[in-house]
Amino acid sequence: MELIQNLLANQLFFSVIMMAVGLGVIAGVSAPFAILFERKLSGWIQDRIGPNRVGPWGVLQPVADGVKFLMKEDITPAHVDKPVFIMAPFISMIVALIGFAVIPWAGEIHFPWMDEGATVRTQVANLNVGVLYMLSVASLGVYGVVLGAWASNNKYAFYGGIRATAQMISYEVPLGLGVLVVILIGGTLELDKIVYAQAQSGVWNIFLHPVAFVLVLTAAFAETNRTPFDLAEAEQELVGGYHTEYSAMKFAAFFLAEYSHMATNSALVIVLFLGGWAPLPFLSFWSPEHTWWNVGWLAALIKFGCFFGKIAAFLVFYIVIRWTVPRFRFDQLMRLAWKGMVPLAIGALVLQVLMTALGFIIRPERGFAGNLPTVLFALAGNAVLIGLAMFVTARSTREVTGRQDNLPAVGNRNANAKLSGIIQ
Amino acid sequence: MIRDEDIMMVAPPTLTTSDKLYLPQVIAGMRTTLRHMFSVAKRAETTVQYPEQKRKLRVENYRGVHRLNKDPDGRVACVACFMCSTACPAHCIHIEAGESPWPDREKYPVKFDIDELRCIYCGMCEEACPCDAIELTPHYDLVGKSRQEMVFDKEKLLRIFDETKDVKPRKNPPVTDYGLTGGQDKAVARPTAERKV
Amino acid sequence: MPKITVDGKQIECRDGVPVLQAVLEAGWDVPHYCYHPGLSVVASCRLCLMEMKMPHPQTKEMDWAPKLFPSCQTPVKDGMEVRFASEGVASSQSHVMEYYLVNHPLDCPVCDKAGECYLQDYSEKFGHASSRMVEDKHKNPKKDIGSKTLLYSDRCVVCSRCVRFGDEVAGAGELRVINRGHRAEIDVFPGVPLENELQGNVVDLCPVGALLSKDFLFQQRVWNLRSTPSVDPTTSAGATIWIDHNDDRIFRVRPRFNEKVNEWWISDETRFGWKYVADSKRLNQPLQRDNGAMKPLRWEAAPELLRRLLDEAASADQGVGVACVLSPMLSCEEAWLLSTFVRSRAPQATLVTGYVPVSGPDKTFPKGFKISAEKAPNRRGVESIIKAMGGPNATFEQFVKSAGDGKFKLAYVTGGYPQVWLTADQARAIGKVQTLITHDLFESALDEYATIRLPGASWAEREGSFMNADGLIQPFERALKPLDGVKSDGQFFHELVGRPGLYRGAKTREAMAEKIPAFGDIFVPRPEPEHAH
Amino acid sequence: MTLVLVGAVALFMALPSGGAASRRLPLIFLAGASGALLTIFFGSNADSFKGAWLTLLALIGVWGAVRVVTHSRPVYSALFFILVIISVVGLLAVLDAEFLAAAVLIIYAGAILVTYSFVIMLAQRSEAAPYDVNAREPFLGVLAGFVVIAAISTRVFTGAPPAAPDVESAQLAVGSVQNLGVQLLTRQVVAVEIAGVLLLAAMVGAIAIARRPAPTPERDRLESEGAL
Repeated sequence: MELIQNLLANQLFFSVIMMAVGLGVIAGVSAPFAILFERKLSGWIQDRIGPNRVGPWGVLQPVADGVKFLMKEDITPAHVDKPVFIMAPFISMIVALIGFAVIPWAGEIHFPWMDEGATVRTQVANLNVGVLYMLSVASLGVYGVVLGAWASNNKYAFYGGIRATAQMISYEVPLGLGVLVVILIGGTLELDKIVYAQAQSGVWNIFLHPVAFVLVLTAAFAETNRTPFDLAEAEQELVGGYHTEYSAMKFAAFFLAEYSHMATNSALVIVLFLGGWAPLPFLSFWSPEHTWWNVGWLAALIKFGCFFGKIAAFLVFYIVIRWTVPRFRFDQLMRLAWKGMVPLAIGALVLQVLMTALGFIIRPERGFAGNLPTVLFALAGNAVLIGLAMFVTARSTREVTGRQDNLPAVGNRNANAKLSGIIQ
Repeated sequence: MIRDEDIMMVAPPTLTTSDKLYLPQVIAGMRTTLRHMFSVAKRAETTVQYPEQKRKLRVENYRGVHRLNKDPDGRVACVACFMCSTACPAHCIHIEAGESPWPDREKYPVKFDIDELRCIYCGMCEEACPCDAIELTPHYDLVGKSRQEMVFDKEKLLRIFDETKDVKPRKNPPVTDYGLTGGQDKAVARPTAERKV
Repeated sequence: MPKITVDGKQIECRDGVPVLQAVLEAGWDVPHYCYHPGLSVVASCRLCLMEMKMPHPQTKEMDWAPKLFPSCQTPVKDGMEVRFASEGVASSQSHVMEYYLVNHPLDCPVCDKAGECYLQDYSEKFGHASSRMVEDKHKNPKKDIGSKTLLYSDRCVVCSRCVRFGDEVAGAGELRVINRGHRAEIDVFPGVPLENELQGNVVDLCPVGALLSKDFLFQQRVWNLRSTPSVDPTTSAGATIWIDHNDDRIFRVRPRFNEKVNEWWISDETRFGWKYVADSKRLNQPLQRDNGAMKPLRWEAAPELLRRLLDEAASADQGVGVACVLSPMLSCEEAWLLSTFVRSRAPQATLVTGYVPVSGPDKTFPKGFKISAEKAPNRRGVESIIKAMGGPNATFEQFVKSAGDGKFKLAYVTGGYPQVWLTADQARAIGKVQTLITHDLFESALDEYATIRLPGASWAEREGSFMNADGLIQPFERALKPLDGVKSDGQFFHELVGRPGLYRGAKTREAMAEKIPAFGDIFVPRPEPEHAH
Repeated sequence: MTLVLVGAVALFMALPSGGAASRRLPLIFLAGASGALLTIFFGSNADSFKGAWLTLLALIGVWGAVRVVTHSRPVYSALFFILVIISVVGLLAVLDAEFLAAAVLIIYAGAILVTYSFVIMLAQRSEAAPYDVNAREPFLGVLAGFVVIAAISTRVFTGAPPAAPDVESAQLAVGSVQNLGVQLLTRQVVAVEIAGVLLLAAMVGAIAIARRPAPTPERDRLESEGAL
């Protein structure tokens, strides 16, 4: 008992426990159940029922799926580059999981048996560059896809890899810019400080920078390779994209990586914009004092529940988006990133720089009401930004269709003369 | 071959500002998605709990397992013309023809095998058949324990006719008039036989 | 060479042919049933009618005559002008086609001719889509007119090709047209069935499905067949044929037009002589004698083994004790490859012309068609190769005798005959050879003595060329994949010689022609015009 | 010095050349040499826990670096390059330079090397080309590289220790990010600005080069008529 208490009191061991539990929960339970959830919700959205054969309401479906993945023949095709082929899914998996290391799940905990004023953080590692860590981990995510694609020695897989590379590099730019806005608000790179600031003031960053929120959210979608950004797998034209040649556990690793990635990215967006574990906006939920709510272990559970609830809501959102927005064409994807999101993100960044320069700074200790002028100013700035964007799009006369310039004029029934000119 | 005059260039729709901004349209789309997600009644209406419930099929044109029709005398209606196996894009029909034992026709299938696993259920055989002998039935739940079992022979195909003729009666009378208005007579005149000159 | 104008285009034609033949050769499709270049002209089908320019009776100016003329009966004359592309001709054709279909049973689904039937083709191209016939069809009976042929009178268009063939080419004249008008039909005299040695040709001649071969009846739809050009392997005449096959099975053999040898015909011997190809008794496993018993031998190991045996036998005396029997069933290329191989290891080896089966005298038919008595396709080819190779050679009888005297240490004996070809005595004499390698299609009396027994491939599974009795070298192609376990002879000899890649008849012929120039001159008959039949 | 020499010779032998019969032995030598060097280097000046990490990461890094130049397949070279980057990032993280670590990871591993490996994969699908199988200038390359290493290590081992940090920067050392930012915008501001201007110029130039309109029949016609 003593030993356990001591272990729990030590930050390092607590982190190790967090890590073990977190990994187990996320990789072993959440991701499979997220898959069940996705199948169920997808069914509902398509007026179907979804899995309902294994266990009541189909809850044992993930188990069945898991068993199936384990039992399936694990084919390594003859023509692949073996070491890389085997490594790729696990790189994908590892990269998706290590992102959790810096997520501040539930603030700090003071166990009764600890010294007065001492706490443990519910975070595996408190890096002072937590945000950058998340970004760098996200930037590594592309390796699993690209290496798997290349090693498969399959043209469809390779196309998928090419697309994934271009897409991920492109969407890292607006992601980084959007995150920079948040960094400027709080003046810190530490994720738990960002959460504390939001919880204390009740001003979640989404109220300051809705535009940046949408951008980061979109970029997060793109980073996870989910629809409408799943060009890398695109089953209609690329069979399965980068995982065409994968089967059994190796495929399952890719699959789980995707869902872990979804969870990591939702956690990042929640921490940056939606107050982390804070249950409600507008109210102050944190102060530097040592109260049961701030450091108690029961409160930590509640906070953890809030955080997890937000992640679950995000997963639902992911699924709903999947069945709402069709996949982009590649040129649309690139246009969206470079011509739409990057300028908007720069606009949001400029806005925040202006706010900082003009003294509209969030002061968490003042609460929501005390920061109202800043919020209003920020919202006004965002409105101006959106207005500007609308003005620019409305003004642009060029059709945004991606239609090739060298096709004949539309509505032309006798396009043969011109067409033959092109064919030559 | 596409003819030039059949090609029409279609103008892409003009985008409004909200289209161009994209997000309003996404939100509108999400409304539809969510509406479907929460419409329990519709879900119950469109889904069938398959093994317990069975779908109602349009038996006239559902393309399931094949059958070989029998003529009114209970004989196989097929005359082994090979039209179905010629039309078959999956090359799943194998016929061996022989001289028929009946006086009113020349030829009949000694063997008639369809590989139901290879078949793509396109119905071309049904279209090609000049005497409506091969038809696709509304039977769709065919299973077997081996590949060999799924190669249906003539007996099995005729049995399927017996099983399905109540659900889907043989639709058309035979187009060719074998045995009705007198086609080929089976009786062969021998060179030595007395014949009126 | 006369020049005539057809539909405004000037064509050159051969002297003395009918307009129809000239026009067909120039590539026009003119419908015709009764006309056949190998038979007399009767102009009875009335399908090939044309318009012709002739002097106007009054003005003496050249003008289109109001009547139509049968083009099959009009010989070409320099400067004449005819046309087929006119309304009158087209309307005549379509009406004639309608008449032909008045009594036709339209039982194409069960008719073996469907797919190569000129009633189908012409009614599609020149006829009507529908019939105006409302009365019951007149129905002639189906007749069994001979051991190999069936006559479906109701499908007959009474073109009388078969009758004329019987009279003019076969010289037998069993078939006749009986009755008149719409009751006219083909028949044989009571008690005199159609039995002559060329009777199979009437099935090919028949433009519709009236005359059918019992052998091919219901076997296969013709559109599933693939045709490979080949040469008759049964006699030394070298008739050119088409092998019609599908799924590595021969279904029938048809004549291939050859102006120098068989024209449009083949004998029934050729037509039905392929059956041994599908015989279940054919050998399909190389065997090697091991302590008295025959053990399976892998094809891959055979060349090395043969080379070793040959080297052993030829090491002391340049191979005086080696003999190689080149069967006349081998193609020229195969015989050359095998003799090259043997001579390369044993320069003094004896090359032997294999056994040549002969049955009866040569037969000649009225129009000159010949059935030769020599029942092997390539005796002359093998002989000329042996001559060109020089060195010791022998006839088969000499070989048997010296083998009986114990002169040979090693002999490579090729067979490949469809029938039994060795007597027990001969086999016993050859059996005296210490190392005997046999290469044959069927089991023979030699098997008992063989050290190595290799299964051979039939001619349809090989490619190469045969030199016929008149010295004409005619190439033939491979139609079938060799039987499981069998390697085509050419491929095996190719490997023996140590040439790289796959055996190809034409390639080998080129190499052979460098050594023996006579083989550079092959004969390929000119193809028949596309629309002639 | 000896170790550096041994390393140089070993690397020279390990470089892929036409008749590379045995490359195992030189690699072992190389590993031994660099391992000894690094152990001396890190083992001396840090507490044991950190030192062990540093040594391990440095060993991985050196091994990866050697494989980058000795591997005959370019894709694997790129992968080993990534390994080098990751171990360098690890070194930086252990040395409390988290910002630099994250930045290196984002920029090198996340962007530059992805593009690298992408280009290599796209350019060369088949087996190694002859120019990848043989090192081009093995001797010169190894000489140049190891002269630099020798110079650095000599300086590290024998030169005077760096001057003690002045008071000003010691005060600033509250967090590595802040410290870095202040340093960049005060002492290094000219360098930062120059770098920024250079990058901007490069980007403008790249856009100018890339912006060539797609050829259309219409445009071709106009061009041939000299209208454009």
